[in-house]
Amino acid sequence: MKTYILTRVILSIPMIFILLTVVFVILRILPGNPVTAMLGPKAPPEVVKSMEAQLGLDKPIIVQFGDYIANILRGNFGNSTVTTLPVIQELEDRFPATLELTIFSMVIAVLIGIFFGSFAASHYGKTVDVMARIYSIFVYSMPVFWFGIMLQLIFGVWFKILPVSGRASPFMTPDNLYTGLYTIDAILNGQWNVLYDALLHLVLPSVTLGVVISSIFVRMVRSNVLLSLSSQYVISARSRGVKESKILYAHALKNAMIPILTIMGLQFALLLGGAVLTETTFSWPGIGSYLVERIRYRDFPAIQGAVVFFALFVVVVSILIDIINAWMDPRVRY
Amino acid sequence: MNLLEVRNLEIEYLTRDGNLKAVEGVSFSLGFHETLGLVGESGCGKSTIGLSLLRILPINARMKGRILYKEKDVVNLPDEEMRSVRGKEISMIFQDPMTSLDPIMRIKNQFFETFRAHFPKMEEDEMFKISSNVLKSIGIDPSRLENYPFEFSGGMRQRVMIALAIVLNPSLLIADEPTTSLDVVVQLQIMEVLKELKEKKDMSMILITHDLGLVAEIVDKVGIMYAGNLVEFGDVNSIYEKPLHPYTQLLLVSIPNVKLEDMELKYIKGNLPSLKSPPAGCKFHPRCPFAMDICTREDPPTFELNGRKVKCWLYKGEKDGS
Amino acid sequence: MRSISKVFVLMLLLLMGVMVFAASSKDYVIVGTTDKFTSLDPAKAYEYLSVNLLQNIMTGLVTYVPGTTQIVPALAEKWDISQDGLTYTFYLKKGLKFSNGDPINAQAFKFSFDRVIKLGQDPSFLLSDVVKETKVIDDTTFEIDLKYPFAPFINILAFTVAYPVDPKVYPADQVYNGMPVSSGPYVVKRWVRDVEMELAPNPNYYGDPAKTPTILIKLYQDANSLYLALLGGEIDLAYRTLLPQQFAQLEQNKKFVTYVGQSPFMRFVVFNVKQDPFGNAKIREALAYAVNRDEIANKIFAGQVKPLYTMIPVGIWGSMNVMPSQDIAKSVSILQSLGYSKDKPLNITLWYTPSHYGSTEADLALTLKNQFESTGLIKCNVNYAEWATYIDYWNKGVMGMFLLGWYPDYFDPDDFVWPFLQSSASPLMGSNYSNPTMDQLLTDARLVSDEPGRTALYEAVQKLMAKDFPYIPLFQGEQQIVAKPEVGGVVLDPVQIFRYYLLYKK
Amino acid sequence: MISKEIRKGLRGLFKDSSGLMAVIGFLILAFYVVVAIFAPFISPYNPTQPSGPSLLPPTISHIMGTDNLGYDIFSRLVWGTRMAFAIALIATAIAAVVGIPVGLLVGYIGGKIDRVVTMIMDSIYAFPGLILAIAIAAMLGPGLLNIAFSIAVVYIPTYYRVIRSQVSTVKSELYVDGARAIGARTSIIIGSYVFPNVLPSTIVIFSMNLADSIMTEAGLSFLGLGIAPPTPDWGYDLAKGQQFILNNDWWMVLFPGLAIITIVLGFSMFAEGLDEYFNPNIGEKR
Repeated sequence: MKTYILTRVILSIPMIFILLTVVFVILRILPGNPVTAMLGPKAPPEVVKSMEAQLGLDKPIIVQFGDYIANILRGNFGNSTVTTLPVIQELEDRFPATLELTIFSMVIAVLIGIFFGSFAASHYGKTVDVMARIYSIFVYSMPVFWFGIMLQLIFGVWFKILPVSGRASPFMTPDNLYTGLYTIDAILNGQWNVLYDALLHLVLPSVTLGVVISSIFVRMVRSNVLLSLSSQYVISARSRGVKESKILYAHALKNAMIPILTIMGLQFALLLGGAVLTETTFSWPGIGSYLVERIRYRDFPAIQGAVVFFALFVVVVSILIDIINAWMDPRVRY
Repeated sequence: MNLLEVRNLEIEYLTRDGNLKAVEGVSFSLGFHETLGLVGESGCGKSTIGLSLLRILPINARMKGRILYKEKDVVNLPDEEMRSVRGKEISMIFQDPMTSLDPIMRIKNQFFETFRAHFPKMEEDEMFKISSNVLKSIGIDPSRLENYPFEFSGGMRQRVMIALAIVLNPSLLIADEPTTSLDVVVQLQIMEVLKELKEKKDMSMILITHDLGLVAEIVDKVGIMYAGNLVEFGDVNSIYEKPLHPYTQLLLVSIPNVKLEDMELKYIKGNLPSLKSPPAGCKFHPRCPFAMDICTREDPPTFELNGRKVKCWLYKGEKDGS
Repeated sequence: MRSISKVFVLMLLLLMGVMVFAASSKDYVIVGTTDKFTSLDPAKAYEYLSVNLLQNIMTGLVTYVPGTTQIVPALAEKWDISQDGLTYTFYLKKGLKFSNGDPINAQAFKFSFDRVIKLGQDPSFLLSDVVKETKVIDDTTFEIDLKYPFAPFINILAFTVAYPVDPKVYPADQVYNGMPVSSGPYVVKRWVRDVEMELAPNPNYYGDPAKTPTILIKLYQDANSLYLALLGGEIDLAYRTLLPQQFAQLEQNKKFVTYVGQSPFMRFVVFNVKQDPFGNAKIREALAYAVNRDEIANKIFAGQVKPLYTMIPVGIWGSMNVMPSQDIAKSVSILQSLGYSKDKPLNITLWYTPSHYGSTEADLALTLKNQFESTGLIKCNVNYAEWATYIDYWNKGVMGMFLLGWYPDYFDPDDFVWPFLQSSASPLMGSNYSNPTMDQLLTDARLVSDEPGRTALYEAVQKLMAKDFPYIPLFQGEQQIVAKPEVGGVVLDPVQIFRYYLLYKK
Repeated sequence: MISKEIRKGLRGLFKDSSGLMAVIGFLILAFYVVVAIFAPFISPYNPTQPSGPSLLPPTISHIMGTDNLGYDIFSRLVWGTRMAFAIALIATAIAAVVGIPVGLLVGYIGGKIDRVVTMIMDSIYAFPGLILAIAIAAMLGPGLLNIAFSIAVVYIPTYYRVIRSQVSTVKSELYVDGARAIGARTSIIIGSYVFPNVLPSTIVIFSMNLADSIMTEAGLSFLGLGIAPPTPDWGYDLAKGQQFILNNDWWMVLFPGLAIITIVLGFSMFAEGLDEYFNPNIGEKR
């Protein structure tokens, strides 16, 4: 298992390198001048020059690329041109928000996907199944921000039962931040009202993102469970009188989970894309809204940092998922 | 009372391109402690019959007719009651041992879930004891209960499958081409195991196969299937000695140690007819060396001769005891 | 399955549970805003909220009397200005301390001024343009020498860029991003970036202590979130910026008190006179005649901005209306005289930036477009660029006609005309306008120190501008605050300092 | 003979849900195509100029109401159909035009180049598409082609992957067959073998990508990276509608949202239906 993890990590290095290159090409080769953006129109030319030198923008593009890769390897994403803070620190500050949102959304999407998808598969051709298919195709067609806005309108404006923006009410942030995840920190601090408040704030954003992503999960779980329901070991288990529910969950779903997890890993990129829109819709202070906000300032180090960060996030999650997969599958585990 | 009585069984598959008749008007019976061989080419409906006895056909299958197991009508039994029949009363082993075991579940748990399905209150110790004994009896070290299927060879897996099928002492074991996917040496070993079972256990068996020679030694009765029809049914010796249906005769030609003086054809021409648009009349007539005019027009009924059944116009008017 | 649905129902019930938090108390005031602040280093802070926060946690040599434009001593006790207007000498109050106990002395001022100039950040030019040298005479005496006499200099000293920082904490050669060290009424107690900031009184502050022990500033990402937070009782006061329609609705809402005040913030169209066809003053004039400011003010801003007919906003001395009101006929006749017709219309592009000036910006551009096109002789396209690109574009002269806003750095007419009309400054504004007569008038106005004399000069400046039309002023903003009725101490200030330390709950 | 085949095909289409889905999807798309073509005749007002009072709820004269500047929402949606199609088609076409030849070429050449290009494509494929599009769009600035290009980059790998794998398969088959010995040029053979083989899946991908790119465009518009107003654009209208959501001006959010949903629904139903029709579904085997 250890060698497996090691190999998997090593195998992802070229991919990370390519992703970094793609980001570099997009941000540096395309037009736009970050220095005037940083210093404003009133900056004297000599300050502009020195800033260009400081950012290394006066060097040949190859050298810039080398510096860029070297800096990222060192964990140095440069300093934000808007706040002058190290980008890595800003990303660290905002990452927990994104992580919390993606975790909750993923949980919702996975729950909907597994229950609805396997239920549909086990009732192939019945009403539930048709409903699941309509659900998944309809939800897929829904722009995530539109769905978010609608939920805001219904639960925040009409019924006024759920908060529509931010992560916490005033004075409702956890006293001590350990993980940055408000829910976890609230539990660690034993602040139950803070936990409740954090959960309330999570409901709409994570339902929005979770439901939209669940479309693919429902479809995926359904077809994979159908596939494993038609496999020989299911027929064999059935021939021994094993209960249908047991067959569905212990055999079909468990076996289907391996391909499902793999595809979920691929869909994680989609989840992050949706997270950008969701964070913007719900004023969620995560990396997605950070990216959108900094694009307005053309804060190059920040944009680059956020995009690189997303790329790394995707790679890390895909490695994790492969490891979980390997762990679930005895054929790889041994 | 017979253990199993199948009457006018009809099975259809619904597909996008039309319906497909897999089994047509099949009737036969099986006594206690009796072994039946169901023989035919692949796609003739013999496996479908096997699945239908447990009512585990694919969901696009439609079943008509009666299957009486110990006087209970399998076709109309409530789902839960049917489930309690599976594995405990009737159980089945399948063609491909490689895929018939859940690849990510320990063997032990596949045994345990079988127990739990029927005896929810059984203690794990007891389950473990019984499974160990059964495995041992079939030539597998009980310590391997902890293993995953991929850690077994094909023949071993088929043994495990057999052990799983008989662990609850069913009265009827259906073996659906249990040796097809195994190599010859292992095939014989598995047949030995089945033979032993037949001798030691108070169990009836249905062996589904395309290889008449393989089962000849252990079966008591033989049913020959062709294109969804049971074309001949009788006890094994009389069929071997004097096959009635032309198809049976052709099948027997290919078995080296069976002598057949009158036959000249050494192989069966043509293919199984399409089940979606079968030929009119007798399904076998396009390939039949003795096809008559009537065969192309009318499907023959089943004629009874000396306690044997045959579905062929050649035997119209022949009387019992001739 | 059944147990799962039970859990689900339970969860739903839980969610339906009433969510009333943050019970009202007199100990704190929660302020909500959609503004962002990026840096609390006086050498870097330049956008509104950064500056405004600094104005509550720090102070300078001089300050304004709340609610007026009158300059009074703050950290300085008094000051002298030399006859030639080149040397300013400040005598500091005795025993001044930063919130961390370090002394506020002349050395700290020298360090801070030199640092601002050295760092060269956004606001640096305010000092670097005029300050020649700073000197420590003794611990409490601080001298500033100017490059040239500059009448509004004292106003610059009231701005955040001239606030002292603790030399022991703030690095001399880079921007400081840690917790600020205060010299003003409040200290920053807690700071969750991009989420909220908690202020507590500064025990070492020289002046009257803050009225409320805790101010919480909550940052919202858009007007809707702010509006909902206000309606939901999450915040006590909303300052900058609700949508015009939302503010209009709140004015009707009896649960809230709205405050409206003048603001020197102004919006205008810039012409790049180096780009065709805008080099032609006649074309600029024709466009100026097509603008209907009342329609803009009423339709887009629900009457919450005031039409502006000059570059010096109302409320700043010297302001006089010089621009024409809408006169389509006049506009048409100018265009016709230039040879434009229905078949051969004037083709122009109007640029705007979508987020820097709030979400109404596209509407503003579209309304102007429609007004121009109502002449029938103009075909106007609309294009946009994000703020950073926008700056780049105007520096490079990409845009010929674009929307811009101006928020003064110091409250003197000079700051509303010099940067726009003086020939060396106007390229930075993207206009490139140059007129020797104008340059002379502007320079004279800086040198003259009596107000009547300067007023006359600025009137001449405005009249000349209304001949050349390098800009079309559109409107000036208004300061808006919505608060719960129990919040007191809301002071709307002509110089736009919002003072948290005066707020209290009744 | 042919008509009989067609009739059989049609009967097949309606026999089960996947065929029906494709047909419904097709009808939705046909509807929008008609709307796009006849936009000048359908839309009652000029979509780029105010045509009534501000923030008018749906009435008979403005059946979907007006926005805050008095633009008729219905007219904007009708004309916006053109923009939706234009961007989606251009983006998807660019992606196909780049992805397909590269896939063909790389699959044909094979070897190291194949491995490198495939890894690059896989990496882009793994990248969060919207974030990639945001970054590119932000750098390029507004404009129809810029937006289309940003979206196209995201979808190049989808074409590449399908084509390349197909070419490799065909190529290995060709070697086995020794078809080259006959004298036919490999490239021609590949062309004539590959295209019929990948055509069904390419159509499905194309349709899927059209749906996706409409969503992505709406997302970019929502984030303020779309096309400059007053060009009618659904994403822009929707983003604008969100500003007024608290005034209960629901029509500004509902109708543009429904427009996007239905057209995406059309494309994805069409795609999914076709997909299942071409690759009959596994459920029947059970």
